[in-house]
Amino acid sequence: MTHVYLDHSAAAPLLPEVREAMTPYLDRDFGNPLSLHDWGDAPRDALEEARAQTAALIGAGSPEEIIFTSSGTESNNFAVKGLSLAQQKKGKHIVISAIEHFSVMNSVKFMQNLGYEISEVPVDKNGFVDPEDVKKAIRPDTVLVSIMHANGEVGTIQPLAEISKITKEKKIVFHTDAVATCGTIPVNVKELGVDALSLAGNPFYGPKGSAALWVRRGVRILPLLDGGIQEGGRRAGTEDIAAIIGLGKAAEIALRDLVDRGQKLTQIRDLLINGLPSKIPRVVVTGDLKKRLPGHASFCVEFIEGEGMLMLLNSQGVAVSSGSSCTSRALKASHVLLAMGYNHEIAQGSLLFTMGIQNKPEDIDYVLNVMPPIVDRLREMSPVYSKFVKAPKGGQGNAGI
Amino acid sequence: MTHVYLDHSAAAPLLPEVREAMTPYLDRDFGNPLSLHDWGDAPRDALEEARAQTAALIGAGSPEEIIFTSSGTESNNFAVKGLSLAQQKKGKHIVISAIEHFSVMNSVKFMQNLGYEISEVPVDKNGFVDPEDVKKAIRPDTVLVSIMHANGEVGTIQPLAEISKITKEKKIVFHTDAVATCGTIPVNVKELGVDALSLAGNPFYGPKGSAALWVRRGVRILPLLDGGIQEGGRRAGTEDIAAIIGLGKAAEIALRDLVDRGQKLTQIRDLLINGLPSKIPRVVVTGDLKKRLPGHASFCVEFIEGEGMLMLLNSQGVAVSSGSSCTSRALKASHVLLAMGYNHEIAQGSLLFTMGIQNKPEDIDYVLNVMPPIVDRLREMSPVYSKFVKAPKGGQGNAGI
Amino acid sequence: MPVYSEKVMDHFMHPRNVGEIENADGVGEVGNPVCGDMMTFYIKVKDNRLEDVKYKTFGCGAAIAVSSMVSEMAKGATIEEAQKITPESVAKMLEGLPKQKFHCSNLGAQALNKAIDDYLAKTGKLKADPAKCCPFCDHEDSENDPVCQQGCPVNQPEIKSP
Amino acid sequence: MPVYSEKVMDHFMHPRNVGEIENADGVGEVGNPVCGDMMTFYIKVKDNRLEDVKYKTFGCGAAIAVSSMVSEMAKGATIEEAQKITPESVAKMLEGLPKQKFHCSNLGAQALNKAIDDYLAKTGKLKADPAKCCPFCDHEDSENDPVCQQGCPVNQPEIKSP
Ligand SMILES: Cc1ncc(COP(=O)(O)O)c(C=O)c1O
Ligand SMILES: Cc1ncc(COP(=O)(O)O)c(C=O)c1O
Repeated sequence: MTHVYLDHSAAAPLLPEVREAMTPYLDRDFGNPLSLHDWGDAPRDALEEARAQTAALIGAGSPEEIIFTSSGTESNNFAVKGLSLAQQKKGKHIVISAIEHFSVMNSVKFMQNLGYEISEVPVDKNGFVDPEDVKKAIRPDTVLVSIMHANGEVGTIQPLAEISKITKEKKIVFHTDAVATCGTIPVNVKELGVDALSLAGNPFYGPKGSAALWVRRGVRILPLLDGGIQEGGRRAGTEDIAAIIGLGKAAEIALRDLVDRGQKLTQIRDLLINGLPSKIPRVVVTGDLKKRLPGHASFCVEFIEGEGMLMLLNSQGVAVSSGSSCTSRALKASHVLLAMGYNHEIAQGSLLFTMGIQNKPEDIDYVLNVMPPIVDRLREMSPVYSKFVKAPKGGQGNAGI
Repeated sequence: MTHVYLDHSAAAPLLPEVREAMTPYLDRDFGNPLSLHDWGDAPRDALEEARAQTAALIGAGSPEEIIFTSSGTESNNFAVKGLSLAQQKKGKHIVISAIEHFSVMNSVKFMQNLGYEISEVPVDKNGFVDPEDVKKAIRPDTVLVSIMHANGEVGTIQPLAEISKITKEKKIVFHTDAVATCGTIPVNVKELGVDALSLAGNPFYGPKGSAALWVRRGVRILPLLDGGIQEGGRRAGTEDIAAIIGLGKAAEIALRDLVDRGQKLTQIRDLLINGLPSKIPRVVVTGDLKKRLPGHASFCVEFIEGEGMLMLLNSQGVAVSSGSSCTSRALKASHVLLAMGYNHEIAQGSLLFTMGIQNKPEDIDYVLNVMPPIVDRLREMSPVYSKFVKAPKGGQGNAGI
Repeated sequence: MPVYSEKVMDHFMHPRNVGEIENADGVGEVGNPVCGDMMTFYIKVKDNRLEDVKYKTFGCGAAIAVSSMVSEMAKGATIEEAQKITPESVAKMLEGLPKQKFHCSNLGAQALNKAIDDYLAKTGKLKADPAKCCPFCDHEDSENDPVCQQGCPVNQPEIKSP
Repeated sequence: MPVYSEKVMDHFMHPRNVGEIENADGVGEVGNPVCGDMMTFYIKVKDNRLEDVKYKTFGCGAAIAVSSMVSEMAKGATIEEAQKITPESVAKMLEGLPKQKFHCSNLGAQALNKAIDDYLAKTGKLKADPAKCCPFCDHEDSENDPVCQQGCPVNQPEIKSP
């Protein structure tokens, strides 16, 4: 059977070079980097090399600004909670966008339980935050603005450099969740003008369990993991050296290959973004067509629900994700699509294809061939579709937006 | 050169079987266990198998009570913060012992900043908590008692089953940091009578980055990592499957070999515990001689400081740790030794040998040979020793306790 | 192990009795897109038996398999027998449903009963409760649950837009 | 890379001028076991020069290397030259010290100066500050430091025993 993996945002395979770089730290060089004896030397050196590699990927001023964590989620929790709590005396107001990842969303809810107030900035139908809205949301007691670099569900890349002009002027700490962008598109913390940035290794073929938070020198943060002196006292716990080494190596390779990868993935992506709506009626591309992640194609297929498509695609050897209700804890439509103005019905039909460096144009041809009968079949079963078909012509416009 | 690694509490090598079990999840089976397509199946199965293996190691009622984390430190932070915050309405008082690991110590300090009050129960000269002291410390607003199972610095194993009689009677949630005991001595959560327990994989030859918190069904806890639905919504973030699989496999093997390993390590340990003080005058064994971890030998060598010994041992190929000031962030003597009644001077001379399953009796012979000249050399340089030598006979007793 | 049992997969891949019945004797519709799943059941009754049962379903794999299974269980049954079909009995026939699918996707029995009620009402009888679908589940929220519910929107404070 | 430079290791493994001087012209003692490091310096002065310098040290590898280096730098120097020895110059001669060792283990210059002051006092001169050792450091605590100081006991609330 044909196998086409198009779910790289859920999990990506390790690069062989990354795997190789990790191997010694799973075997011979098992020591603790804090150890003063010889067994500590190799892991300590490797740790600092990985820190430099990771810093280089995002143009950080100094490797010491990198704090290794265990996931994008941990980095986001650390940033939202740690940056706010460090400024308790200044105020208790946080600004986020309406389409943040759950790890930011639920972290601010945690802060809300501690007495913080949250303002959620809206997005337009393509998923963009308007910097003016951020400006309006900022209050004298605002301590943190957290707006993601790109959304994993719809791929829209935010105008961070414009937003940071405002946060700089108002002297407010600006964090961005760049888990979806780091290693995939060029990310430079100076150009973006942010003060803190979350990244994770797996999106650019590093290991799971590897991630980092970058915090600009001079910005105070409280630890999320209290304890020993690892990571300069900012993140306690014995370091997972192999994962960290893998992150460093993946960062090094990503930096080297960024432009090539981007071009290739953008081409493949556009085959699908252009192909699917031309093959199947009433398919909406979600997110922006230009300012979007390479290798990221997201759709809403009207009248049907995402999981069914996902499962039928799987039966044809194709792996994708759906942002639809059944795949997440809350059986509700994606908060991202709702915030962009889609109604629940449309939002339930979301489908997400994320391509990786091993994908080829033929993979997209295959998908474009198997998709139409799948959609037909599910529409045949859909009460929503029968209503649409029976409705008087012109009675329903594009139900999407 | 001879190489003798006696610092297993700082880092232990992976078991080959564990390494092997992890391999597929670093390669072929890279998928996300939440994925609904075929790529999610193998990792999902492995995740649940590891959960069952980990639950079996500690006699948990159900695998679902296991929550995987990234380090012993994370488990302790999660327990202390999450169990307290879940009971905010009941009260804001926490009881710990004076010799907890920094990850518990600094977590309660975090809670203190949120308005919680902390009571620290003392220990005796062997490091034991008196259950009566726990009873006295409990107040109507106490929400959590957290007392470690065994201390990593002095190896003393606490009478948890006696303490849990009190917490059960008073209906107070009882957490134990069992990072130093799980996989090393038999641990059964029912016999211990605890409600939550932290463990980590590396102490029993599992991978770094692998750890877990067990929380008894019915006990509420707030997440430390907020976000997605992983681990039943209790610990968000993409799972580090390879590490989790390694933890499960290591748990399975530890459960199988527990008794054998314990016997072997106790023998080797006692060679050192008996040998060192008989070879070198004024060496104190810290912790209890009987109720102590197998493979754990800790000392204070009077008149000199630990790091010097560590470095000279290293120059002879021997890897050990020192709990002395210079190896930790705060240049102070170990809070554990001070709490046990040692004065600063003695506490600075602490030395910790932790043996592993690969160590042999000959390793101890080697240490017993190289240690005396090392101690002599440092004492020769020590102003504290010269004062002792010059002091009128009988003027100074055992300066230790 | 796949998320769904073989039986669920079989009914999802080969759903039985899909369709509408023209001039049905009873029609029952439950769910809505907010909730995630919608089902419309159609029945044809003859001599107190469900001579024909058809449905249309908008929803996840479980919802489709549930509809199909319910239609099989109901077809040919008496009204009284069909009324005894419950979410539990459907899940059992399907060799289990994932915990988080049990609540919301298991609307088939409800939709069928609504169709029966519709028929009974038309011929003169009982009134049914309105369909009640848990919009938040994915996790049972009982007192004894050891799990924090923080992640569940139902326990979350509302966030206001500026 | 080892924690310590080769130079530090050399002085630690082969410390120069260890010992005491009977009837020293000046003795200086700094540090205490609470602080972690203690050094006693002994000097013999002739014609305004440190004819001999010896010391005893209780402390970590850095402390021992620092003592040894200070003794080498001071031996044969004039009083004025020796007074110019600073923690910075010692660290530089040692090809660097780990950040967390700089503060507390770098007491050699201080101890030497105290011995010189002792000599000057005996012959009639200046008074020195009492030895000041940061008992908490391991990390510089400056305004510009990006790092949270939570881990540092100096910023921690006190925990009371019950
Ligand atoms: C008793 C105890 N608790 C907690 C920890 C912290 O574990 P980790 O280093 O995995 O964060 C340790 C580490 O040695 C320990 O000995
Ligand atoms: C934008 C964004 N932020 C955060 C995360 C969470 O990262 P992790 O799964 O490593 O915790 C993701 C995961 O896909 C993401 O896309």
